[in-house]
Amino acid sequence: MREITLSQAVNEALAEEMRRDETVFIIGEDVAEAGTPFKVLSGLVEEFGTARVVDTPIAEPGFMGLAVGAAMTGTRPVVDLMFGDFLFLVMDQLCNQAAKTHYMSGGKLTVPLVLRTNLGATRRSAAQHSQSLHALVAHIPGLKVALPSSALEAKGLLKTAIRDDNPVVIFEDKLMYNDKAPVPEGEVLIPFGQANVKREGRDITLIGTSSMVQVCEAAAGILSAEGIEAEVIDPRTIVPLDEATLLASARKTSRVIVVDEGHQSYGITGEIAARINERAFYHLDAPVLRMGAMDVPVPFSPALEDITVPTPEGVAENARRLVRGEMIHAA
Amino acid sequence: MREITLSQAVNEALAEEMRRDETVFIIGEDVAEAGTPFKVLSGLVEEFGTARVVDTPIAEPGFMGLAVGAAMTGTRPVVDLMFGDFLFLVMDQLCNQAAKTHYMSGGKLTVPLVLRTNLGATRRSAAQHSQSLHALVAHIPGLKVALPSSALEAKGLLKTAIRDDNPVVIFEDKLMYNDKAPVPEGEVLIPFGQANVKREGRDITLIGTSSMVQVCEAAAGILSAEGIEAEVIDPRTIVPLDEATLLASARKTSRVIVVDEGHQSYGITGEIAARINERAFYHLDAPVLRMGAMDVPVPFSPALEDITVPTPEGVAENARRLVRGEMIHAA
Amino acid sequence: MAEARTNTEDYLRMYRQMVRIRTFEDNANQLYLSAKMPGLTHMYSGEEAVAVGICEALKVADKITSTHRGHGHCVAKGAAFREMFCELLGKEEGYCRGKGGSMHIADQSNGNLGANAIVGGSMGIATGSAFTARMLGRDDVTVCFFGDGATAQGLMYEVMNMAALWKLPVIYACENNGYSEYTRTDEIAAGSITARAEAFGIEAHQVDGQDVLAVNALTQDLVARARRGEGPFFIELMTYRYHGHHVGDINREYYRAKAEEQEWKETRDPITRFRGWLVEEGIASEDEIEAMNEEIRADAKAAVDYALAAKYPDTSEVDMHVYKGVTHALA
Amino acid sequence: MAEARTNTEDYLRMYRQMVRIRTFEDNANQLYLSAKMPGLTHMYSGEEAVAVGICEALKVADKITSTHRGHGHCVAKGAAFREMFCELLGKEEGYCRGKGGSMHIADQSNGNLGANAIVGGSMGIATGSAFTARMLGRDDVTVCFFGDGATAQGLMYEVMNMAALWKLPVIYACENNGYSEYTRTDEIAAGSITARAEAFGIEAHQVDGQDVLAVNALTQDLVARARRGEGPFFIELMTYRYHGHHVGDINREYYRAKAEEQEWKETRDPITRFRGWLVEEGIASEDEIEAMNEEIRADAKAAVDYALAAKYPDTSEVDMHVYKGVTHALA
Ligand SMILES: Cc1ncc(C[n+]2csc(CCOP(=O)(O)OP(=O)(O)O)c2C)c(N)n1
Ligand SMILES: Cc1ncc(C[n+]2csc(CCOP(=O)(O)OP(=O)(O)O)c2C)c(N)n1
Ligand SMILES: [Mg+2]
Ligand SMILES: [Mg+2]
Repeated sequence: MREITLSQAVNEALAEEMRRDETVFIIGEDVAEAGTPFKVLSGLVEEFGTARVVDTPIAEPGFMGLAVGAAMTGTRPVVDLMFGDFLFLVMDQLCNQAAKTHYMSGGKLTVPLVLRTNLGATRRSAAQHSQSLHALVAHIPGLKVALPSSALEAKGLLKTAIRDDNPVVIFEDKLMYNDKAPVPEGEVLIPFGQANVKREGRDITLIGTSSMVQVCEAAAGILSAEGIEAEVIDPRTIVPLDEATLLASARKTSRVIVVDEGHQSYGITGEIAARINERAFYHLDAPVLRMGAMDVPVPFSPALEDITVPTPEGVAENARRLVRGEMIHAA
Repeated sequence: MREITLSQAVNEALAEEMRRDETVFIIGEDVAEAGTPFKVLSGLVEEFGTARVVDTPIAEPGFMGLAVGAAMTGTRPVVDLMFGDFLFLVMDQLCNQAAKTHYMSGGKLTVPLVLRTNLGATRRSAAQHSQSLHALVAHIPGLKVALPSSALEAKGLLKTAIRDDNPVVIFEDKLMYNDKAPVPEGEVLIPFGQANVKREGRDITLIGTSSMVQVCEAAAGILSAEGIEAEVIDPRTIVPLDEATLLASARKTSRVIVVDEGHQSYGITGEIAARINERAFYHLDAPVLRMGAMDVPVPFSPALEDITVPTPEGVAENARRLVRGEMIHAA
Repeated sequence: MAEARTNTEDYLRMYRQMVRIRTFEDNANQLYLSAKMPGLTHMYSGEEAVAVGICEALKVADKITSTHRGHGHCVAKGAAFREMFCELLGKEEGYCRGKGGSMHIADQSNGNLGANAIVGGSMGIATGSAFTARMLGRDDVTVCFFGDGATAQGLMYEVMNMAALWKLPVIYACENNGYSEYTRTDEIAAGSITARAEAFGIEAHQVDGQDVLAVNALTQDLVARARRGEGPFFIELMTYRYHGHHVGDINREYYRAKAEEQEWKETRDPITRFRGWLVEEGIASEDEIEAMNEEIRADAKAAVDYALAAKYPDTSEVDMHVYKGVTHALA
Repeated sequence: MAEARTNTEDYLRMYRQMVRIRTFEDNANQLYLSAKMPGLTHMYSGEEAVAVGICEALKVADKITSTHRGHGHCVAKGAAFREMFCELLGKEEGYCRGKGGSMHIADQSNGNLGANAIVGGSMGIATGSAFTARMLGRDDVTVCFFGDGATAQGLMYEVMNMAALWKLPVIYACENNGYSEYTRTDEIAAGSITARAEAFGIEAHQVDGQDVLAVNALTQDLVARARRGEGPFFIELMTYRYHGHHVGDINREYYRAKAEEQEWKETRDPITRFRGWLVEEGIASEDEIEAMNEEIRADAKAAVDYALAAKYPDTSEVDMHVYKGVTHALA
């Protein structure tokens, strides 16, 4: 199968959906001629024109609000938010307006919009350009949240998001834009709420999101060489969450680590761990472990930044200890 | 001991701290003559004048940003955010600026500010005036988060917050402003990171935050009549979190329910449950249960709103089942 | 006013709509005072000429966005009493099935995209609605209602900038009633409100908001021009609210004098004024007008009675309409 | 320019500071191109007269807030090369101990409250700093630097409103370099930038940002008036950036012509212009100027060498400075 980069996958998804449905448009800063600083949208303005690939002033709350109103009245905006850290600027329009409109109107109004943004540290971009803030939006009912882990998911989840009649927030890992993966020609749609078992194993379950899927797979490789077979699962969407697949794996392996690049405390690892503990409790041989990003603002210095996020070695080490039956904490 | 309302407690805390330290000031909408719509600040402008009790235009991002700059340069702002739901408007200034400045400056700049706001549903205020959004700020390193559960905590935690050299977000339950509790005359300071064991018990631990402490206490009353002795714990601050006290109780009772008024998913119950599962795993007779607000925007209709939040009866029922050893889920 | 006789029907409809608003509010106020209405609400009485003067210049397909003080806009854009009272009482037959209430009332069938409990929160939505019209080649115009207090929200400047750059068919209608909550406008608005719009290259007008014909004439003109792509426009409508900021705001002499209220009611009431003119011009007799008033009163009473007796939504509705396409979000 | 001879020292310092900025940037650019600098950075070259003209009108106790393009402001306000280069390289001896990097460089000792990676993010901070001065009766003035692109952020209008209402000693300095990222200013800014400030009742000026004496004279006047309580003020400084938006923005002909860049460099360079004037007026000889340039070059080289050899912060620093008063947040 052909391989394309995550960046190309996003670009294809947008182009295909814009061809299919003329109410779809893109809006954000420097999305047209520049194709964004990450060059993910290159070529789209040439095909669809500036009426559908709309450059905005640097006014995130404003164009987010505009997108909500546009979505309510018959279009399908795909909002480009240049850095996930700018989510803080659009939270009101996203969470007070977009997320609640369908409910508050008793089902009469809908807000079919997609907010594309990114996450991920280790680019030496410091504390305001490195955050992974998906937990914040996952907490707000009315939003769906997708975390593609490869070019395939980036394409399939984005296309599904655009066709969804609800507001969807999709986080791409900005370090993965040039990563290639096999993506079939033709229609690729990945349904929401279906986790992907990336690798089967019997000894331990590693649940990873976004780029942490790669980290889990690398850890599984390390472990396999030592005779420990890890199952690696990518939830793909955290709202809705495919609890059934996660629980089935937890019941099978009896040991689970949840790995995510958001801050660990009050983030998504807590939720996933709590659900598994709650519903697979009697099958677990050890507590569900969590590995998130360190609870510190992301430091600029490379010497510090690299140690704030989970690594394959770190995951493998925790997995070993769980499998060996070591109690990680004096529980 | 004298009893005062939560509203009076907040008012006293502010007056005392403003008398003690002339760099403390209050800023927000209709805080001066009106004393806020909840009338919590009545009388303060008469004592401290409009230079220190500052009415603003309806510009939450603006006055939040102004407070950050004021705090960085030698004052101690207490920001009044009329409804917790407006947090979405100030997230950038709070989370990208206030929370990170000390870290990003390598410890050279400090932002000693307090953001006072509220939480709590069942006031028939609908989806944009009823949210409990403390999980969002708890996820951001650099912020401290306090959740007073009575007039005593409202006073003691607020005074501690004002003296803290870091940004602190404090959520008052807007339904509790008229609730009275004993508060001693004279200095009341409650340190952060010290949970309060409200009631001792051997059979089950009920961890409640804010108004849910009352719900847990009421549940404990119901249970006690049936011979089940519940221990009720109020963490008082969720950042920092007094893990030791929670774990000690979990290890003692072997059963835990965490009750909170924020949405259940990706909220604070997941974090607390995950930590207890992780660190008290081998002492637990059952999975830690969680009870948050329903994962729906808060509905206006009284017929719907009341069923979205945990009640004493609901907590008691879950406690009974845990104690009876019923597996709540087919785990 | 030379064309008076040729537009008899229009004039009578304007009068009728103003009286319908006043009558609606009197009933809503009574419901609140007799504790039959959940929550609280903000009365539009006194400002009727604004909503009616503007909405009578619009077609059904034209859109409006509304505010926390939204009953007047809703009635003026064509809503029915029955569904409105049902909504205010949280009943299933309300426009939003009781989920929105007073602060979120919407009536999609007449192009009312909804009230909003976030001050300024609908400015992006209105601008986005105008964006849709332009993108899809429709000729509808959107009117964004908001108060003088909302001019302090930065969102307004962000979206005015985009509307001006892209020549969107939106009219920003600032209802300057002299107060935001308990604060006089000159205390929270520096400079000039119309100059702010003009600085973005937007043509701005100030008009007597108590003169329904003046409001209507100006709006007719601007709507026609906006339809031709000459928008956006800005109107500042000088008006007054008769009641407190919300229904519970009774003792308000600390922020505005009774005499001031009296003066507006006695000398500038939009209904009295217009009624006098109708009689003077021979468009309607006193008897005809009294009959109309009586009919509206009876309508309102019937709708209130109906709504009081109507049923609440079934509790199973609580997790419906969280997501379009998902019947029960928590099932 | 009659007083030329009496202000010799001032003129020479202005020249020196402009050259120091240019030299700093040339070195930073080299560090980036030779892959010795982590992350990316935004060059100030071309805009030196703005930072220097303004900062030379300020005292040490006066404050500034800076932007993502912040090296120029930092140097102009008095910072040392060594700590600056150390910061850019993420070293422990940097102004922020390597935690901030280029986009967050701050120098509290000279009143620089820090660069900001959120466009417009420092507007509240600057206004708050001015608020502190007024509240504590200090006479310092704060200058808020920001770009033309930042005028799209609503926050600016929110804080200008408050600054105007409360007559705060803040000067908003808009560095209009004709572009925000890859977009021309006229494509993202409707109307007039100075008129926007004037609409809030703020006195606004436009000045040639390539003429350090003009900038300085205007600023001297406004600072003096702001100190006397006549503020706030707004200045739009017409300037140009020589490099790409960021160091990696090399192929930029799709958004601006090489000829345009050439023209600014050749005919309007602030350093060349001022140098010519200094020689013409007999304030400095060509030899003296060359010697100054050489000395600055040597200084910069020494600082770069020092910074390259300096050590990274110890990994134990990663959880320091999350909270003031907590040595290790994760201990
Ligand atoms: C973002 C936000 N801030 C504050 C409030 C509380 N609030 C509700 S109405 C109001 C005053 C609004 O004044 P104005 O815009 O003039 O409208 P009016 O009530 O006069 O019609 C305020 C402060 C709110 N609902 N939303
Ligand atoms: C809130 C926010 N939106 C977008 C960006 C990305 N960004 C960084 S600089 C920039 C352009 C800023 O233009 P301007 O204010 O004119 O400053 P200049 O770069 O020209 O000095 C943009 C869009 C950002 N850092 N912050
Ligand atoms: Mg008003
Ligand atoms: Mg610029």
